[in-house]
Amino acid sequence: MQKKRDALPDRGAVLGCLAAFAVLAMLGGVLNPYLISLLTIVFLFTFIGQSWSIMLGLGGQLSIGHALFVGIGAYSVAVLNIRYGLSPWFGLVVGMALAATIGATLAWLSFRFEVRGIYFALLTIAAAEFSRVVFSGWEFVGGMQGLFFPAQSGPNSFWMLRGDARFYYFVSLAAVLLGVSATALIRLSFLGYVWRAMRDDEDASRALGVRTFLHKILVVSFSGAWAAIGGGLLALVQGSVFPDSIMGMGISVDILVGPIVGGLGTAFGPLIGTLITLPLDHLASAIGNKFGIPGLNNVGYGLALIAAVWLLPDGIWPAIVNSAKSITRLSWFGNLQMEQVKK
Amino acid sequence: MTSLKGPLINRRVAMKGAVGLAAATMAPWVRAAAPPPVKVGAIMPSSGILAFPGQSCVRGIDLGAKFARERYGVDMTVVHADTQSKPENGRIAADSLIQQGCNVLIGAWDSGATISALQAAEAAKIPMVVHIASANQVTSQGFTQVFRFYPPAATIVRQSLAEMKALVTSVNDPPKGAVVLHLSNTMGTSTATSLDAAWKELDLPVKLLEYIPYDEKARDLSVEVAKAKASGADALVSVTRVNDAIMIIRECIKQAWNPKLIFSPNGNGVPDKAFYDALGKYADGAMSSNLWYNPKGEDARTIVDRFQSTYANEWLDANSGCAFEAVQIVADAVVRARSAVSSEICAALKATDLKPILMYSGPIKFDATGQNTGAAVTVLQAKESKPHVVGPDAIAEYKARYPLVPFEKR
Amino acid sequence: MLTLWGNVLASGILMGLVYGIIALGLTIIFGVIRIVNFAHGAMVVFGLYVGYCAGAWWGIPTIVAAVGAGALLFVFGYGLETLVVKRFVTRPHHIQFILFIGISLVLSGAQLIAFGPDPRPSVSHLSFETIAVGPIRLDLARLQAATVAAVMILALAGFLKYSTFGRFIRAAADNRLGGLMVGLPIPKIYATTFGIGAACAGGAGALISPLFDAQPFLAVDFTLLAFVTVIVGGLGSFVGALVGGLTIGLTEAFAALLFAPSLKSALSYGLLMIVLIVRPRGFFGAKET
Amino acid sequence: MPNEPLLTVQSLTVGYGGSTALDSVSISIYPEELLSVVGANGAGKTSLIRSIAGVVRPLDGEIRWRGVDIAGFPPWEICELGIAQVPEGRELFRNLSVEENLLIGGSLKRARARRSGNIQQVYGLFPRLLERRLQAAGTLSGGEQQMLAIGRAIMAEPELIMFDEPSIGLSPSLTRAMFDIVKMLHAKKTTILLVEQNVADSLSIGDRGYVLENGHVVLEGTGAALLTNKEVRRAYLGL
Repeated sequence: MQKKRDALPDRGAVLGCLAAFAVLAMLGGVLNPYLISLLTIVFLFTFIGQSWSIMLGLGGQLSIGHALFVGIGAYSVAVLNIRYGLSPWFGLVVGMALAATIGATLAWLSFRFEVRGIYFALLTIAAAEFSRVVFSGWEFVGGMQGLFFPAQSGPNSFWMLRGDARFYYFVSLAAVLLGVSATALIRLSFLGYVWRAMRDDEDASRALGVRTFLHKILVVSFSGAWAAIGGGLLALVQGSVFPDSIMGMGISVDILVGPIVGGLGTAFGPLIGTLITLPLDHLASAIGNKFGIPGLNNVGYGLALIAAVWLLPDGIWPAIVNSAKSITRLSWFGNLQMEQVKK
Repeated sequence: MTSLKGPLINRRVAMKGAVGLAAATMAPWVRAAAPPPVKVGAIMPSSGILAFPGQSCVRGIDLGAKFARERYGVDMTVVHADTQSKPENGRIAADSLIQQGCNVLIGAWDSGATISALQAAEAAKIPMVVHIASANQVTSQGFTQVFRFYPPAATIVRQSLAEMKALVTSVNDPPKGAVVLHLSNTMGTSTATSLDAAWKELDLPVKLLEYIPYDEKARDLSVEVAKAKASGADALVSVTRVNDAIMIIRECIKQAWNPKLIFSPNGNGVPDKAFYDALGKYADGAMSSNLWYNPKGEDARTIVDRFQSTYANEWLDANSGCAFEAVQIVADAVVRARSAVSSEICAALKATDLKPILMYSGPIKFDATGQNTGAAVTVLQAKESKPHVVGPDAIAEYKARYPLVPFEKR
Repeated sequence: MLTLWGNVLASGILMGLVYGIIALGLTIIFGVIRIVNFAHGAMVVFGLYVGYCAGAWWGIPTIVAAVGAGALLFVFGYGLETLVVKRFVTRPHHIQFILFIGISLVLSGAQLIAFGPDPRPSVSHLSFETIAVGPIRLDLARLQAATVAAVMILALAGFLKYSTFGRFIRAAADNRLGGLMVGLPIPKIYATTFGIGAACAGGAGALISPLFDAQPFLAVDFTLLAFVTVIVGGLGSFVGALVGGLTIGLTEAFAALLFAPSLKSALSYGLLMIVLIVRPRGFFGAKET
Repeated sequence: MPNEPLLTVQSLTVGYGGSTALDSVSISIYPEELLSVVGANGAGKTSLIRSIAGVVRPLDGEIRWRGVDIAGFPPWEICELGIAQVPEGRELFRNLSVEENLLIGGSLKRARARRSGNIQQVYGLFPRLLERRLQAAGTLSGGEQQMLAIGRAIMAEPELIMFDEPSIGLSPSLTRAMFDIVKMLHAKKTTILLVEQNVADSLSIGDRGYVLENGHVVLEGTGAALLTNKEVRRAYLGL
């Protein structure tokens, strides 16, 4: 169990990382539209997954209701853009602020009353479901009838964040790059050090003078704001927001599968995990459809999830790093792997 | 970014141009021959929470394709894609189908997935026939490739209430007050809103006493029905899906409430097989208005029989019916276009003027937004554990029975 | 007016007991093994399908079907614990969560393949009958479910209180390490407890089949419902499940009567949040986790 | 003293996640013996008891009970052989009554038939427990809880009782009482493994003793010999 701060990455590792993203960016120019759409969704779920992964992997707080923050972001963008014609950038900022505030309030209330562990997780579900129902009945935000973005026509606009499939591919890829860098930077920063210390032993870090109460609120609020950006982008990509789909349990579950399978709290785990699980889900679905047995995909995907947590308890990325460590310069990435999350 | 994607778009445009050119130069021979083979992509929520209507649509598509091959001689291949009831998958499914070479799309049942799929269709300029999806925005957001067979909720409701008015003004002892029990989901809320407007507009001689909305995930409607009963209404207007439609009738029976009229405008659920399986004799008499097959149509009998022999345990319902019709719309367009090129199919779809094959509807024509202007509803009433068409008069199998037989006397 | 209120009260109480019985299995498993069975809803739906098959195919009464479903799910739960869940007992919550999401998906997918997506109504006369007590009408299916719930809880409480194995279960719930040290057969206890929890879920599912039509994707709804119930009552407590059920049942009934019915679930989630924040262990939750 | 040891621990190595708690430790206990194992906090005493009991799985080494290697046996099988323990921190079932705690202790096959008789015996030994037999174990005082933990172990009719720091958290007078009980059980020909930080008292009642330091056995000998050992006197007795 390492407690010391991660060593600074060597130049090779950073270059390797940039090269990987360059390849992904280049793929954006040559892949067919289907893969573009699929990867766009993969990147968006990766990005949201990273926010979730930070909260648990570095902050030690389990959320099963992240759809709350995703929904807040999505609705901020949708309402400001559709009702008032404002640029989605405003929506993203407002969404971040709202999600951070809601996250902080929720965290403040829970931690003040010593709600922790599985009870905090259950509280996040309750909060997400509560807001889903409230948004369902709220006419101003479209209620159950949802909100729709107008069809995209005309040239890509970075300012209005509207464009074709490739445009969103690059936007979401940029988001993931941002997420990877942010995760790596936080890990390397004093903040990440404090958060992990707090995650591993809250009492001990409090004894060392860490204001854990404040830091726990900070983790939740930070992660919420991050997820809200993802939610705003997701709304733009799918072209509509409905409380059931953007704030439902489905989103909360879908986003956490990738990071867990990929490797929690690591910079690359969420990306690798989502890159594997989401297309797998679609493949299973296509196979189920081919044989005319819908439901087969659920069985297959469910079994894959069980197998993943059974066989690779720390996730795929740490497993890759550990096996590659001895032969390549990936050693710095090794530092990015997750220490066992304590209960 | 532009430099990266530039060449690809050029290549795609070039390729499409080449195909179009080929079609044009080959025209003399092609025109004389049978319509070219066409690939149709069907986007449905075959799994997930909407699997029930989704799979029903898949059956309609498959049967429709078989029928279209025989009727129009179209060599039609259907490729299915599943959205798993998630809106974001609409676009992925559409792009996947386009990638597999589909020339035209049909889908996607729920408005969220439809909008998401339409974006892909729009980008690739592949026409998409929306067999079902009720949100106004499907045709009002400026998509140029959309052709919606299904009417918006407001149209359905107005037509339904017109039928209801015809009924209550023609019977002795008409109901005096009505209570509206409706789902608070997308479909339920938009229907209820339209209901309020249409009720006033048509000046129905029944007083609207109360609206009682309930959550889609309601597990128990006893209080809602008790409230409805206590309002003193003698007509129940409900907007439901099948589970809650069953729950409502069960509660009516348990609470000994016998409305003279039970009517579901835009009534999903009431004409479903599960409704009859669950309620048996108690299902009889419940009325709903819906898009439904025309029992007096030329081919209706054959198609229904074929459906029955293919899928012994299922009914040809509104979902499979609309999906079936959507396939015929596509086939008709392909025949007229004599081309499998998407842009030509799209042009042909714009010029559609089709006498419906299975469904009851006026001539199917699409206006500038892509909305079918001919759509029409039928009124169904349950009789001997099957829904039967009782209105409009021209296609009625029976005359509507009124008032309902009290539940305890059945 | 008074009749309406009386009926709503009766309906709320009966529905509350039904919620209680749906949640019972979840609370038992958490109480002993300290894991939250997120596949609970899928097991309830499993029971619903047993109730459906029994009623629609073989004409077996609901109550017999419930016993059958209970037995079937006991075996399933026992096997699942021994083969799979056992390895995850000491793993972090999020890993357990993924595990149970996986199990839930497998179950729901299997149900979808086996029965299709159509709602499957159980054919039982109970679905339509009530008995009248003065002006109050009591729903027979709910009355039956509530009665069986009461009997089941008494039986379980008796089993845990007075039988040797029940004492083992309580001891293991109380102190797992201590149990190991005095030689309690912990794997057998855990597997049995998981079996009992699954059996409760399945039995409850079959019992409520006259009220709910079976559909594969109801699983999430039932899981959430069970959560709300047990958290309000206190995770791990029997009485808590019942009290939580009653609280939710009555809140929903009167919310539907007094406010908009469509907001009643918002109210129960709101209540849940307040309870979680102010009294995280619920009304009757164990003090120590 | 008979020649055949009852229990032999041979090169036992125990570790948790990289750190080693016991490193190739070998000890043996002879029938009817009172063996003291002493050492400072973190010397590996609790790991020794827990690996004998099967609660902790050793990384390496043998644990022979009457010649049979029981390393890796599950705890319930080991208890069934007649090895009981009075654990550190007592590990009672706090929400269960005193009597239920005792009943559970006596549920092993080896003792179940004589359970009611054994309960009376325990009550005879500790009348305080009889007074509180329907009270929840968690509500007892520290001393009473220790009595209950011992009573629960006795219920299994063990051949070997392992005590893990029985004196911890007890007042000097209660500590003395506790050692009296240990001596009394020893007098009844029960084999006893006593693990203690309280070096002086435990070595003085022990037939033999081992000194553990950082996971190693550093000294062994008769209790009296160890008490007079210079190193022990300096390191543990502050003399």
